[in-house]
Amino acid sequence: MQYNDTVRSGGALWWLLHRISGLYLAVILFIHVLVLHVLTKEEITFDVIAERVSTPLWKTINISFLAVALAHGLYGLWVILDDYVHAGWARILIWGVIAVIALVFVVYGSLTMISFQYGG
Amino acid sequence: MAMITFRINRYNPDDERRGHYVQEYALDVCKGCTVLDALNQIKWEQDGSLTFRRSCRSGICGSCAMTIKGVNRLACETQVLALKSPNVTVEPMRGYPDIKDLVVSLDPLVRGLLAVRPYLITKTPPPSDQERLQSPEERARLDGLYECILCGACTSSCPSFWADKEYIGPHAFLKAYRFVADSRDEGSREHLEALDDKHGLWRCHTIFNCVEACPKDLNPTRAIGELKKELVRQRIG
Amino acid sequence: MTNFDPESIHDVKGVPVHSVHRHDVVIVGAGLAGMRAAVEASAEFDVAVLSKVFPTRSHSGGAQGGIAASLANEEEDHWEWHMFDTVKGSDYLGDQDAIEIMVKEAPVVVREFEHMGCPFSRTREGRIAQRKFGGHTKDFGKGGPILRACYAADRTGHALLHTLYEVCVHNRVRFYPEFFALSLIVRDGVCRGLVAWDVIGGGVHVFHAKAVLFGTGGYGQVYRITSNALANSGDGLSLSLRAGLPLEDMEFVQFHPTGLYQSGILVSEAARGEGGYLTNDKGERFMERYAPQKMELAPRDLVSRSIQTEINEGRGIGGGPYVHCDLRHLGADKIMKLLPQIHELAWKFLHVDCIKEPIPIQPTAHYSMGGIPVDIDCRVLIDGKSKPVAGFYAAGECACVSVHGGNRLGTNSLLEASLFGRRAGKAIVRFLRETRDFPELPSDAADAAIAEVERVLSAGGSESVGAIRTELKDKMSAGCGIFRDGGKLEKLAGELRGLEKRFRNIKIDDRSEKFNYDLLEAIELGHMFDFVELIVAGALKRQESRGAHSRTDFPDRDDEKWLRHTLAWKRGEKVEFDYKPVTITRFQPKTRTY
Amino acid sequence: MRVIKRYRIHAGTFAWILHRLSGLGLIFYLLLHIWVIGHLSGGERSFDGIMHAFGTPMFKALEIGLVGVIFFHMFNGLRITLIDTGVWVERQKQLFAATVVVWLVCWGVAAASMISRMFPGLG
Ligand SMILES: Cc1cc2nc3c(=O)[nH]c(=O)nc-3n(C[C@H](O)[C@H](O)[C@H](O)COP(=O)(O)OP(=O)(O)OC[C@H]3O[C@@H](n4cnc5c(N)ncnc54)[C@H](O)[C@@H]3O)c2cc1C
Ligand code: HEM
Ligand code: SF4
Ligand code: F3S
Ligand code: FES
Repeated sequence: MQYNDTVRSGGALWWLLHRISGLYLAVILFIHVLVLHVLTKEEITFDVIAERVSTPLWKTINISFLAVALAHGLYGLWVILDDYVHAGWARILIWGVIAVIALVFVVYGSLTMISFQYGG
Repeated sequence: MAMITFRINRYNPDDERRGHYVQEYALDVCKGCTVLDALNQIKWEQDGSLTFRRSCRSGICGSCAMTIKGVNRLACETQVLALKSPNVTVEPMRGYPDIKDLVVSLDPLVRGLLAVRPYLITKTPPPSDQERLQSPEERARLDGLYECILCGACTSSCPSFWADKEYIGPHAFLKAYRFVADSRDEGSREHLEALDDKHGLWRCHTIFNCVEACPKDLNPTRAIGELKKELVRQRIG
Repeated sequence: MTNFDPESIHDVKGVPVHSVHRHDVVIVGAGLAGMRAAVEASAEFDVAVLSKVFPTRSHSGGAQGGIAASLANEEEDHWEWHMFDTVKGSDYLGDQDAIEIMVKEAPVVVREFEHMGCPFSRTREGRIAQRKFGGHTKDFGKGGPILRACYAADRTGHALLHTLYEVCVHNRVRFYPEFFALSLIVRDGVCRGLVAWDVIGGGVHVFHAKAVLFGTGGYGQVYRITSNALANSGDGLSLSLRAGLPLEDMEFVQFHPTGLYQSGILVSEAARGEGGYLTNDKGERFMERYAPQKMELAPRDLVSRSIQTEINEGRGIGGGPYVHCDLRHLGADKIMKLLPQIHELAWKFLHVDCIKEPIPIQPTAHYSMGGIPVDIDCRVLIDGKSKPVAGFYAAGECACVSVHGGNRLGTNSLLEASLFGRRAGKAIVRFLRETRDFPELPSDAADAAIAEVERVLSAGGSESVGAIRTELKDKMSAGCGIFRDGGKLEKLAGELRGLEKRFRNIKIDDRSEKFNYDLLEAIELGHMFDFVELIVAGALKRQESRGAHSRTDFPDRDDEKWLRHTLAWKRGEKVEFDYKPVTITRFQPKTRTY
Repeated sequence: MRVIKRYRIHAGTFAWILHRLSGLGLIFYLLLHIWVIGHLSGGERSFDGIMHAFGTPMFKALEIGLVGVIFFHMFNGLRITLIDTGVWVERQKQLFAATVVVWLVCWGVAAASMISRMFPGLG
């Protein structure tokens, strides 16, 4: 039994980036949950969200969060599928699909963040 | 003394149609009797066709690893009465190709082992008429690594191995680290080469079944962690 | 002699011959002896190693204590001292030329193991650590115990065995794991190969070789209580006998004093070394009666005899066949720090917590001093004395060089197995350099083996192999154990003949070819019958007590008549004997007192 | 009878399965989340419309669950990273127990504050 070699599992670098992205997400998500669900006492309305989202700091944080979470999560998805899918063509297909999803969502999400203007 | 029912998973390669089936044997078991003693007694007194590997009877050769009550153990080290149950299920270790009854093929185990170049790699010749020096501290790093008896209990219990039959396996990772950690070894690149692969280290998800299964109380997961760090160091450093 | 053609005998009697393999060297046995030889020969030639168990499952891995060598890493030591101890330990039956070679080369062999990667324990200075072991002394026995046994914690055999396997892997030795040797092909004084059974796949395989080495290990399994692995059934001895070759000094069987009750699994000498007591049913430290000075630390054969005497005279625990090894007074701390392995063994195999309870122990059959007679280059001798079989070698526990004589010292057998394995490898290399062609393979090479397998697979009798083996083991323990006497031995010989008759009428439950241990256990039992007869007959002949051979009707050593090696053949139903002198060079026989 | 082979589930196996499931859940939630946030550009009305739908008790409960899942994946991910770096490998069982405790405590605190906000009268 020899699995197709066209799509390798991740190597050392991928593995390391998965941990680092996880750590980054841990920090951001902790803050996110803290700010949003614990510290914020008022009801979450458009105003509340929009006011925060439009500051430059939050914009950077959110965009990086978006990119890192997508990378971490989609790579995680690959890690799972990699365990069970051994046929070469299926692996290529999965890589393709995941890459497309990543691209679409990063672009879509970032556009949302950048173009957003409070009061606009 | 207690009457114990052994539910043994049987399989005869000459009778593929029947496939796997369970056969029960009842046996009077006394204090001190191990599962291997019981299996031998069944083989010698009730059914000579019952098949399992065994040799040393003392937990050092690694022949008798099998799944007893759902967990991989050495039959010769497992007291029947300590299992505290009137029924004892015995199955071949999962994940390896079945050969017959409780006997499985060791090929995946050996293949994984050979992949890590399991021998001391040196480049400087040893001093003549003298041993290489190694301090007790350096030697202590090999404790918990060199004791592996290659029983295969760890790899058989690993879900990553269930999913990938060519997974190199915790037993081989442990062996690789036994050499990487050896102050005399000069070939860590060679030992690690095969590990940075899709059947290699990255498939380990720190599930710890291997640690739970190891009858010698070794810790392949620790070895795996060290190897991962070593590989990262080599790749980015 | 027509040449062997697998096609022509294919399916002769329903047992297929699968293939003929050709290798310069074929080694049977993957213990220290076999694999050490393989390491040596594989540097230059194509080497195959067969083993009935996967290589690292060989019994050498069970050895705990150490391997002897006068490295003098810990304190002053000389090979002469080591030699004296070995000669004295052998009760002067050891051949001193072979012993001298062994003790002189020992440091080289141990250091080579280190170079190969063996994880020896270390001294502060980073050298190989050494510990004390029974019978090894300073200054020709005049000083106290000496630090001579090189060790890897209490897993020395394991560490050495795995190291050799690793080097064999590196040298690309061709392994045939789980191949069971069925017969040896010797014709006209030339060894031509052997026939083996593929355990996993089933089927007969013929191995055609220029040189064959046996490193098949011991035969402890012929005794009821033994420290040996279940695989130690002495196959090599029987195959050699069946090829018309003799065995040497078979009456010398070592019993270790402390085996776990019932299983015989070894409780290391360390238990007594650290201060454990031996007590009988009345709670007496009975060693007071036998060795008031050394008490529990008297030599192995003496302690074994003392324990057996207590048992025979009804002072075993509850009148049963065991006594106690009591560690409780050492306290939990000391036990867990110094004897953790023993604590674990007693717990795992007897369910006894030795901190709170004494450990039931009994003497256990441990080692065979005798075996296939070989010269110092491990060439097997057709006449047992000087004429070698071309291309047939033996080393390790199955061989008799003889370095252990009447009694082996602890840590000398790992040394013997690896050292003479290495010598055998070198001798084979020299032999092969001069031997261009493969010897001719006779056309009937596999017939005997096929017939044997066929006979067992179609056995339709009524006797159970397990029951006969159990009886054989019981009878050997009772009649040819620690104490022997003429009457009991003669009775035993008769009983064995009766058992062997029953053995011809066995039944078998498993008639398949794949992984059939039912078949192999029957074949092994046949092997045992072949050589136990020689043990018993040899013991009957040897009318003296020497080393491990202890005749109650002849309690003294008799150098006049018996300072000689026994050689025994099996010719038809009969056992034939011959004797050869002991080689004495440096140390004249003296009475052996400790 | 064919035997269905089982293997006893240890804490590590359990954690691994949960980590996988939570990771899977989170990635699909994230994709959904991005889509929802995308509706912010649609202006106040569409956003509040969706938030309204999510404001129902059922969605609030789901949200509390989500925080639990995030926290589990996060703390277990930290556990894995610790083990990878060689910390506490020998005491993995205790580490696992500690992870569960920290996870439950943090989840509890977050959930309590979320609930208290749902019912301002209680705060
Ligand atoms: C419990 C215990 C502890 C010991 N401790 C020590 C110690 O501390 N120090 C010391 O010096 N000695 C010790 N000894 C003795 C020592 O271990 C052995 O004498 C030595 O290891 C024998 O090595 P070997 O290579 O000759 O045989 P083994 O290691 O027994 O190997 C025999 C090989 O032959 C193979 N074989 C046998 N028959 C067949 C067949 N028919 N077909 C194919 N293959 C076959 C087997 O598979 C195996 O690979 C101890 C022995 C025991 C039992
Ligand atoms: C909160 C901080 C996070 C940390 C510390 C973290 C950590 C980790 C780690 C270490 C792994 C690797 C597990 C392995 O290889 O065995 C992992 C896997 C994974 N993570 Fe995260 N992660 C976090 C957040 C997220 C988020 C937000 C998502 C979803 C978008 C996510 C999705 C995944 C997936 C799908 C996997 C693969 C699961 C598997 O391999 O079984 N993670 N995470
Ligand atoms: S690590 Fe443990 S379980 Fe795995 S092969 Fe070695 S001894 Fe067996
Ligand atoms: S069980 Fe398997 S996944 Fe890793 S920690 Fe052990 S090798
Ligand atoms: S028989 Fe050797 S480990 Fe169990």
